[in-house]
Amino acid sequence: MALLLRELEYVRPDSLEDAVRLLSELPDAGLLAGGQSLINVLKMRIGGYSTLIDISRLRELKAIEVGEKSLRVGAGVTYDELMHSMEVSLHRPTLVDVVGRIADPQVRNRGTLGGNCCYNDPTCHLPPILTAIGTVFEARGSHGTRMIPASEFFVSYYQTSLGPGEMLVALHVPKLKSRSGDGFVPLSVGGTDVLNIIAGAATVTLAEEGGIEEVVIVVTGASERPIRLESVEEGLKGTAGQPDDADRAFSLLDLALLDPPDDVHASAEYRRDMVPVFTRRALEQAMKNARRGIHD
Amino acid sequence: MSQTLTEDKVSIKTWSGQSIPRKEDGRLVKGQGRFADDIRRHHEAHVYLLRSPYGHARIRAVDVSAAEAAPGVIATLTGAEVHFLQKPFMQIAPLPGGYIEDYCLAVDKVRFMGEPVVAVLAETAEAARDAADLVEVDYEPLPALITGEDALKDDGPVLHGKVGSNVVWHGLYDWGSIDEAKRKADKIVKIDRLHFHRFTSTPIECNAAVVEYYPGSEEYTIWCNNTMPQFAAMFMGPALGIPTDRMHFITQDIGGSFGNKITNYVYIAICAILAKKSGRPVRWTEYRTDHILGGSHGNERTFLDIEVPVKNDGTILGIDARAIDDCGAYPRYEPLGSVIWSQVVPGAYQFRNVRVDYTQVVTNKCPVGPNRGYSRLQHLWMLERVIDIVAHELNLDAVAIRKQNYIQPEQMPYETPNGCVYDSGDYPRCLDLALDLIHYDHWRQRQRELSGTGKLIGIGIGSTLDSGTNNFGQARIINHDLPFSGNGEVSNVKLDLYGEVVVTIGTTPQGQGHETTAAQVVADLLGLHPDQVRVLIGHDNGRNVYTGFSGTYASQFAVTGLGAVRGAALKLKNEIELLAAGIFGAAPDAIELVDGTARVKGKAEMAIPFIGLANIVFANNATIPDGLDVSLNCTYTYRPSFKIPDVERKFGNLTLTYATQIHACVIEVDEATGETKILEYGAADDSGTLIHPQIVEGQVHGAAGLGIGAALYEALEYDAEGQMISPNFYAYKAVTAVDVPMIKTAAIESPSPFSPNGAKGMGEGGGAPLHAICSALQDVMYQRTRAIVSDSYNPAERVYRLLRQSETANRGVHVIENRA
Amino acid sequence: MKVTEQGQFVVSASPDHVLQLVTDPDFLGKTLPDSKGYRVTGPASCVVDMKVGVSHIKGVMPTTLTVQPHQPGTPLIIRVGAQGLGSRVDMELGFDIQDLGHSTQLAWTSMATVSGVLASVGSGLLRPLAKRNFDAIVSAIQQAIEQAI
Amino acid sequence: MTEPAKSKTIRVTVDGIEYTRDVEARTLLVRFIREALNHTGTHFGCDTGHCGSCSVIVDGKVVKSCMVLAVQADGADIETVEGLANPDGSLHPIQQAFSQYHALQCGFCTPGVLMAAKYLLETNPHPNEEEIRRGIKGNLCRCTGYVNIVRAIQSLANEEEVRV
Repeated sequence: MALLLRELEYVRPDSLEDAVRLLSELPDAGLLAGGQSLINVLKMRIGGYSTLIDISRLRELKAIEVGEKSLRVGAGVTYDELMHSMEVSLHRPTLVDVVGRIADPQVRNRGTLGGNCCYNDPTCHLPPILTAIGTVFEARGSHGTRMIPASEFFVSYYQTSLGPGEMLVALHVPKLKSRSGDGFVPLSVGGTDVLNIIAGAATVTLAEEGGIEEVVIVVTGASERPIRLESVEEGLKGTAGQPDDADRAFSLLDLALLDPPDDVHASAEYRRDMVPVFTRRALEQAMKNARRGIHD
Repeated sequence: MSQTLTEDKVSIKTWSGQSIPRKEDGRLVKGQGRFADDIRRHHEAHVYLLRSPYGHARIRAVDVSAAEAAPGVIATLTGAEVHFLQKPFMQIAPLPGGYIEDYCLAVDKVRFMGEPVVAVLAETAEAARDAADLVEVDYEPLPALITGEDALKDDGPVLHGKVGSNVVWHGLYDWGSIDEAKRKADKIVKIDRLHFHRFTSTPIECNAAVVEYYPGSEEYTIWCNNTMPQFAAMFMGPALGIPTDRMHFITQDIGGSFGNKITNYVYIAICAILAKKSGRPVRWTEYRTDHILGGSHGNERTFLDIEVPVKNDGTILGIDARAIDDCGAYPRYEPLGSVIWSQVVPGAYQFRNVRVDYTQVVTNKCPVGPNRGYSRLQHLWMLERVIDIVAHELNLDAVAIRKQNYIQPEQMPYETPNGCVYDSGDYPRCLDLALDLIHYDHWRQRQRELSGTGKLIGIGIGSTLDSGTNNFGQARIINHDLPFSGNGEVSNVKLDLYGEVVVTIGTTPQGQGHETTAAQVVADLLGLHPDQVRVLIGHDNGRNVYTGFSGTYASQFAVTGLGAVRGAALKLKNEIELLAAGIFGAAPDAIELVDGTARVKGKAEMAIPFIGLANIVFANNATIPDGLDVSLNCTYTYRPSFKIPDVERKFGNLTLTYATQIHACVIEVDEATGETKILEYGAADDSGTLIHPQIVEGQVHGAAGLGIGAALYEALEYDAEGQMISPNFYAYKAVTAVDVPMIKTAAIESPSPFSPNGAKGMGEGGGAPLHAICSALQDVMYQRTRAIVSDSYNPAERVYRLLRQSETANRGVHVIENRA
Repeated sequence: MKVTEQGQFVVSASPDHVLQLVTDPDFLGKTLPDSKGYRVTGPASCVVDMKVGVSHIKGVMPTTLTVQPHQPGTPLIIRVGAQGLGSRVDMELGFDIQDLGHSTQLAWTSMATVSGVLASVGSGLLRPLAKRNFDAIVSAIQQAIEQAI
Repeated sequence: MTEPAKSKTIRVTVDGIEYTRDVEARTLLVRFIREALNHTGTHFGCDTGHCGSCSVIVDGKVVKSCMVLAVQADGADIETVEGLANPDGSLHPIQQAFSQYHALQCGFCTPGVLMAAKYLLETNPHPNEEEIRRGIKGNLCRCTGYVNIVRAIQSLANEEEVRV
């Protein structure tokens, strides 16, 4: 690694349409948005592209629109822009908190939501929380637009279900419903949110009487993609969400679901052990947020 | 900014002892520092080093033909060529360890991942890297040797065939009578294994050099950030066949070293060969991944079979241990580091019976080199682990056992079992100060209150000595033929033609504020404001003064550097007084130096500014008083009063001063995850007389910050195949501002009776945070599983495991009742 | 980073026929999946330009396959060496060929060592990808044997 | 629309001076600043975007210049450490505070830390200790343990009106 990249070509299209066209026409072309992951790959010379299509200035990718049930957030919105979005803090405040934790101010000033999702590194912050809250990804290719639910978008390490020539243009984030709350708790190396060993994310909706009506619990770093702990979710539904309920529900955790990586940051065994800890913390945070909604 | 002072101000204060703004800061905060990679030469060419992807492999063939044909390529250099052009670098170890052959590029075999194999020189840095991608190397992978313990096994690979084993050096250190101590003891505490991990200080500026060869004088000019240039010259000269006086080293601003840059001569040698081969100035820039793979690591050390004879009251009688030090693939500054721990044999403690069976070995990992706290911190860490383990096993208080066993202030100066002399200090008082800083009583109380609640609080102490000003004579303990003894630094202080006082020193500061503190010392002696003293930046053996040991390392500047500056300034003061006395017809002792003038005391009209004096000597010299021989150009070499150690007994004074660092901390451990949070951190230091308290405090902060990082986050790790799995800041988690707490400091001043100014060398901190954090974790473990904190590196996962260690598991500690 | 895997499959061909195929460098060269082409370099060796990687991390690694001299009754060993992306892959593929009467069973083992940049970048993450690549290689060989019969 | 190309002519303003240069598409902004413009005040200390020594402010936002291609900065207004001091050479209040509080030792990371601190105080004039630490967590310093860096920024954060 060095600060010396392989020779490459660069183009900055003026419109989304041109960007999509270039992506399908140029051989071995890749999209450059914030570049906070891609540029490091280029420095390592372990791949990359022979042409970079710079989409970081495309206005079409920068919009945040409020719909009836969801927010449409442009894939080119930076973490910093998201942190300062009134719309997002009103309708899905957890995202503001989560992106506010990513790396550091420098990275947040350039890194984009779309980049984070498309890189799909298991240490990233966004895939688990976006999966938990049921985000739908809007992709555009030469054949038009298609909508991909998060559960299908994140495929494996570094891989998404975007096809060749296809590009992520927006994220459709459901608005937070009443009596609902989200939680996100990562275990990061040194506790500093630069690199998450595992991350737990959760969203709950409480019934009027306070019991758990709906719950989604997701973890990353425990296998090749963000996965839902469905057995635990089932165990929690209909309960009051008290510690005893959580104990019972987490005892149902299906360890076979987990196939965590083993690396310099943590052993597979430790990651596995941390899954219930951090998903439960995320659940507790989500419960707290949901209950706050009720008391307000 | 120059300031005129009234007579009153000068008479009531000295500059030494005050935290004046640093002279260095003006340029550094403006981005006007000049660091090694900021140097540009006309027509320069750029080197890129192709490095080994293997930890251990034979090189079958190297094909550079495609690279040489690539656009912009000027030359390549391979190990085969180096084998002809270079003799192996000098080895410090005697035979058979001395048979190790170390070249600037791998010859025949690679012995660590990241070892340079081929150098490519091209018109641009990009072209050099592009061409390096075209080099074909045919390797035959070999089994890799990863641990020091494995290196001693008979059936493993041997790295350097001619040596016959992987042992670089072995020595038995035996002082007092450990066997008798064991007989007298009430109990013997046995600890099976303690492991001090591999980490490095990773200065933010990596290594860099620009080397230019001038055939007219056969001289090499080397702009670089090596921090001990004459040591580098000593290695490079004979290896490359260059007379050492033809190597002109120039350093300016250096972006941190912590010792790590002392061994970058290996890379400078590559540049020197290419500079001559190509006739071009050669610029080499090292990037972080290169630096972590192939720069310089800290020593990894394993202590085995530790036996500690103790009395029931907690009196420790001695220590018996085996130590295996892993120096990586080539012993570059080693095994010199191997004797440095013997500067602090009993640490801060009184026991007098020590036996350490010490072996240094090679492994397929990056070579080690000096690293803040070099070689002492491993040993001091082991001692502090022993103290805590003994305290807990015998159910004694960790504070009380320290105070009981500490060397007491009234025993100073104190001769250690191996003949080192601790100059001054008050360890119990420093400990009290450190405990006050962390609100010790409050947290002990909290700890009791929280017992059983699931919240885990630990309190830890790290007692260390920062030994400063090293006696290089100790090199003979390893190799009787090494012609080293003593140490020294030289300075020149002159009054320049225009009346400016100019100071040169041979040192290579990296943030320690030498320009400022040297100016303080000179200002005091010559009646000036520090702003009126110009201190030239860095080492320049073509222009400035220097000694063989010049540089900045081993915590010595306050003693050797300032000792030299003081001596030279006193000589200049004397010359100025003689000159002024001659001019005014007064006695020399009637002359006083005030605000840049020399004048007769009490006679305001009999005064001459420094520029006038300079004018008389350098321009108007027919007016010089008869018979007066002054140069106004004064050089002084400071030599500490060292003797050659007794190499057979491994006995003698190895260090001039001993600063004290007692650290204490309070941590909270998350039982569910093993994550450690530091709640309080206090450091009490005693660095003797302080020249610039703020700079000293800054060094304490820095050493604490690095130590905290090493204790919890930073480890250089290799897998079983010799692949480095932490080669960049993704995996080598250097501490950030959110990892380090607000470190609290307190200081006392016990002037050193041995240094010219009462100051002690300091700045390394002896690894105190590693000791204190392990101590606090041990405190936590004894509330739970009684697991032993046996490793210096304790990331969350390891703490998690220790918290879950079975209470019936072998803890690796045994207390033997002594029935004899 | 070391990645080891093993498995077995059965093909409906005689052991001799199987052995003949898997020791043929041309057969191996054209069989390996995701290649940009291959050339036979000797009676027992070929070089295949393998496309490796995932997402941004990708490239071509020239890969040398060398069939080791085979002793009857011992597993057939194929040495594989690949170089590229600042990295090396050294692999030993072993095939234990058993006659099952009407068919042949191939019990295979692969021991691969990844060295260099790739190994240090994300060993934990790349391991499953590496496994997937080896699986693809083995199943391609299985299919090719079936088709060749 | 433009076509893919290996190099491009870009126009940037650095510390108030406008430059037009041809630059290869592969050149990182930090190398452009240091090598093409010879503004060596901006440093680099890693190759993975972790150390923050190369931090500069691009169109009002602090970024790591080793994580941006120079061609991406076409048209940008870039502030580096070399433009911090006043034209008469007197120090910017942040530079002053760093010197006063001994917030630098070797000074190598300092240019990047200063730019991060400037951005922090511009976007949050009265940060508390936690916010200061989070504001500079993208900048590694190996000399100071961050203690005096935090103190220096605190001294400005506590001022009634911050002049940045």
